[in-house]
Amino acid sequence: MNGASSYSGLVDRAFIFILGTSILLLIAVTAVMIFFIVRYRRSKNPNPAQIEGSTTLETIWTVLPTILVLVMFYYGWAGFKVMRDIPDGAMQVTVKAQMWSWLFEYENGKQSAELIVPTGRPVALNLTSSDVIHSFFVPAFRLKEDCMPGRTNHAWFESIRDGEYDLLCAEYCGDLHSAMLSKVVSVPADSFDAWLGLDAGPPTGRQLLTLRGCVACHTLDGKDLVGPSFKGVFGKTETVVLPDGTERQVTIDEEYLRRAILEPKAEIVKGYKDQMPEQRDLVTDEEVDALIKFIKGLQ
Amino acid sequence: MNHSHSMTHGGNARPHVLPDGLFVGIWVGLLLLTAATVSASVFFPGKIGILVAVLVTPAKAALILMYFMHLKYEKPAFVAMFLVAVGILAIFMGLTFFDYLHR
Amino acid sequence: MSADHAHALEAGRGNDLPVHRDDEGSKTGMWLFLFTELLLFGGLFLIYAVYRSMDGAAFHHAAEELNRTLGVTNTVVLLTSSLTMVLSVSALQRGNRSRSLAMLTATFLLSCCFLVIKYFEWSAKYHHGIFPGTEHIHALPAGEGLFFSLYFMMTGLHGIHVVIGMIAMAIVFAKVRSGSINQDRHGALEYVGLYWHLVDLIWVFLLPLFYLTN
Amino acid sequence: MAAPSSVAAFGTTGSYLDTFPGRRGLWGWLTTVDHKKIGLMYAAAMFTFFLVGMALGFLIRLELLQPGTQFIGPKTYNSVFTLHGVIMIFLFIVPGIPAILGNFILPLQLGAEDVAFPRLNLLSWYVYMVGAVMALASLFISGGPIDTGWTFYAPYAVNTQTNVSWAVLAAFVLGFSSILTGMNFITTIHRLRAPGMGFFGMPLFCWGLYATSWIQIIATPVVGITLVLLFLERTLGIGFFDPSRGGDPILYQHLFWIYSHPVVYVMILPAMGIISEILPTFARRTIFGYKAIAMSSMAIAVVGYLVWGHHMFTVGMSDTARWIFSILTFFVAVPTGVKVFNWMATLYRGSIEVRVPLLYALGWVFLFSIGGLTGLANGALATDIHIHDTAYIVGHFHYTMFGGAVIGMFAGLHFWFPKIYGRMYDEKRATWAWGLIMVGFNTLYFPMLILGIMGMPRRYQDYLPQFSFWHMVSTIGSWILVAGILLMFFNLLRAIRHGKIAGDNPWGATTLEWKTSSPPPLLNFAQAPVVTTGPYDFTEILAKGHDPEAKSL
Repeated sequence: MNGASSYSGLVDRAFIFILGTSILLLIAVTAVMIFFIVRYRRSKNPNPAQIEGSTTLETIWTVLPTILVLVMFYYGWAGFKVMRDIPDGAMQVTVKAQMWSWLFEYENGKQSAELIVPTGRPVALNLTSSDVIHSFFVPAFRLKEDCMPGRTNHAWFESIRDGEYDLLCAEYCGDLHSAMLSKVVSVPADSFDAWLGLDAGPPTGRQLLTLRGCVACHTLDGKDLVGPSFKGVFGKTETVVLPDGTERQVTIDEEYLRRAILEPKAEIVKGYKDQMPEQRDLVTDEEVDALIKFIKGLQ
Repeated sequence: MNHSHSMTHGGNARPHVLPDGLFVGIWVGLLLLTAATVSASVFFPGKIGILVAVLVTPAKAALILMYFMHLKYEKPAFVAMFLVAVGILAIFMGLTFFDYLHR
Repeated sequence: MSADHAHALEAGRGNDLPVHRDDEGSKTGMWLFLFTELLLFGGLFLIYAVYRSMDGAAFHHAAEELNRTLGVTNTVVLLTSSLTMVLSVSALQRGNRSRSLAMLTATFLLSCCFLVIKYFEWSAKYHHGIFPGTEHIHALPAGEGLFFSLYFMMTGLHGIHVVIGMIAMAIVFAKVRSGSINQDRHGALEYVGLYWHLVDLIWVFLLPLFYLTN
Repeated sequence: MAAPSSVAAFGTTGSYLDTFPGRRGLWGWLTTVDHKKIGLMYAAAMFTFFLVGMALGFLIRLELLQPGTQFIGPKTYNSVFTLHGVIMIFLFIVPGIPAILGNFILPLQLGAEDVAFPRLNLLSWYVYMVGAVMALASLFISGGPIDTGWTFYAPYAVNTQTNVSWAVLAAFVLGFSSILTGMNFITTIHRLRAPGMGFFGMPLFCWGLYATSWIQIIATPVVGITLVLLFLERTLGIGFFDPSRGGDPILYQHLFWIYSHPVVYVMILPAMGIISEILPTFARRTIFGYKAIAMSSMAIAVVGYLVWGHHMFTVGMSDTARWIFSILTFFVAVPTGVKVFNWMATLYRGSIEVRVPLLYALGWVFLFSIGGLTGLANGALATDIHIHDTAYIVGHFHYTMFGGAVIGMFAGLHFWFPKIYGRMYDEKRATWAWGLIMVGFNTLYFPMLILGIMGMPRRYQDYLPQFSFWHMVSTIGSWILVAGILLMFFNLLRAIRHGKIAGDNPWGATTLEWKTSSPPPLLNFAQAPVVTTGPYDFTEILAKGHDPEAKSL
């Protein structure tokens, strides 16, 4: 798989050196082993030599591997050092991971569920998480760094080729870990600037569902994932469970939807786990209205 | 069944009993050192208090280990094993701080 | 070959029947056990060191809540109990059983005293709402909350060890009195002593870390 | 000591497996303090758990046969891989070789009647069983099976509603059992070596156990307290690992790996000891570089304490800590390499008879070499960033833990089986099982290395289409491997009753356990052994022209 970041070549060089050496050593050990088994089989060599050891040999095969692994360390460190030196003036992107979606925030406040970047320009990432540990992993860039709750980790990359690259969560984060996928889309710098500057107005309800990660757990097509599907939910009557365990019937109207978004723990639809993060401080009133409007129309 | 005897070699010699006066002396020493740490932290709170605690506490520990716990009079192997255990604990702390002090 | 013999053979192994007695072996085992205790507390010491290095000021501030007088008193109590413990062992080694029992009783009473003081300390904190899981502690600045959590965890774990030590003392007391622990076979008393000194040793470190931090 | 002569006679002749009058059946086993019986009790419990863990692993592979959900959804899948890990690690591999083979063989190799603290040994078994029952109970008590992965990472393990609390307490209890066994073994080695056997006269399996026991004693308490704190974090909210209370989830990882890295050497060092027994026996020559192998075990144990940070290269540790842990990690490779070279040199100019235990040992060297060499890319920073938390790690981990520890245990089982039961298994069937295991193993785990380099993360219930081919290959490998393992167990179990009588020393081995009868008597030796030669001195065997009845394969 071809590397697509400015430092992927250095990483691949380390891979080739380390894995290449390893394969050679494995072949050598196996070959010697098989040769000895055949050459010194009992029928051919009934009288074994009792050799206790050899200080010279012990020294050689202590010193040589030490040198070899130090070279390996050097290659690994050399590639790593570049990864950690974030260039001055790199474009800053804040990565917000949550169960089980990604949100990317640019310096001008623009938000996106896919990481759109300009080819050939360094991008610095400030990685955070709002719940558990996630890990930002783009195999094509040879880049991985965890998103930790309560702190900001840093990483950077520079895409060297236009294209779409898989972005995966590499740290186990619960039910839909394997669905926590997104893309890095690398586009020419001028089209990126155009995209970034484009003011499309406030996001629509449909866009918000993606940006806020709602669709990680709630589908739009009637299938149930971790949470109930949005399709046809408006107007239904459901049994909900209150925090003290009592149950009651509600009709899903605008007021219920508003409560369910802002304080999901207050009334949980029966049969689902209490897993949804509170959105009270995460969405504005206008956004809630847009969301409700969209869900309402989804029949 | 004679071989069971061979395993008792050297294992059950009469113990080396220290005089009680020594223990009382150690106890007095421990109390004095405690007094030193406490007064340092009361009268010189901050750096000096901490410094005294850092110096005196291991000294107290050493007195307890060597005399109350008899380590001074055990075979060197015991001391070595003890140092290994403490050394590894120190390694755990030291290496962890390569992370926390350089963040 | 009777059933009794087989019983005796199996049951006696490692005790006294055909198998050897090895005091130094037992002592080795005891020390190894002490190392595991040391490392058990070591994990907590490590956490303490990390959080203190991250927010020392909060630790100093929170430590003012603790009662230094009680902490120091308990140190004196424990150090004294260590002395009576070691005197109990040496008395038995010299063959003076009644003195050994008296010293052991003194140790036991001192450890009771330690626990009573500890109880008053903890319950005072508890009444002020300072206890893991309370609203009050969650409202404190993060560093102070961690300090109190560490305080309860470390003194709590230490307290559990004190209780275990007291149970062990009670058992060896009965055995010394019955004579199954005696001048020639004093190992068990000695090992309880070692354990008790370790409990004391750990407290020696807890004192400056919690009570003398401000 | 004046024991009645009939008792003494019973203890030194006959077989430890004979029932004592008055102590029959299950009760006789459950109250025994005989290290050999305790070893077999561990074997019964642990191999049961191993088969359960294997079934769970088999399920994981079936689910991953193709992209999309086959038959278990994400929630179930997460519990299945967690249980697979918890059972295999905490109930099987960590305590496995010391508890089963160590218990059985160590006192015999030292020429002792038993371990230093026989009753403590039985207590360890009960503590282990309590831990195991707690672990199993956690599946059914409120909350349901844990879904955190065997690492219990905070804050996920703090937040999840599944029953983590019971599981971590179970792991704590199991750790306590390991500690007791470790204490017992160290004391045994220090105090109960036969007259004439110095530290450097011990067989190398004893050295492996010695190094292992030290790790168990020093490292286990750290994870013990960490897991207790995780429990209290869930119940009381003490905040140590909770970022909203100022805690640091990375500190949990430090504490966890301070134990869990050294503990991989708990799994691997005794296996290395087993290989060091088997190679000289079948090459019929003394081991090459005895001291180098013994000392490298200790070196691995020590350096193993210094390298835990390489599990954390992507968590946001300081860059300084990252490169320091990287360079320290590479130093573990050196003593490991020294061992492999010495083993190769032991085959040089030997008189090699290829029989089942040797086949396992050679297969072990091959698999473990892959495991060790694939570890190099994890130690190097640039490469580890890419393969961290991917299927590559899973592959590497299984090559070392399964290929290393478990195949080593299988080697030891086939080596000492005739000593344990006095009977020999069917060697032809054993060879077939070995072949299936080797082929299945590599078909199962090698594709994982490739997948990881391609960018396939671990613990994924579903995956992108570009990964399908290698996943399918891997799943097919799991079928072959399971067939091989089942055949192996069938063969061994059958041989307990139906195997040919093996003789006291069927392989022509030199260490003390082969100088007593098979199976050994209750007190191990009719005559107290006195050691006058090194552990691998074949003079006597060669002089006798020892030629066991079974022919070379």
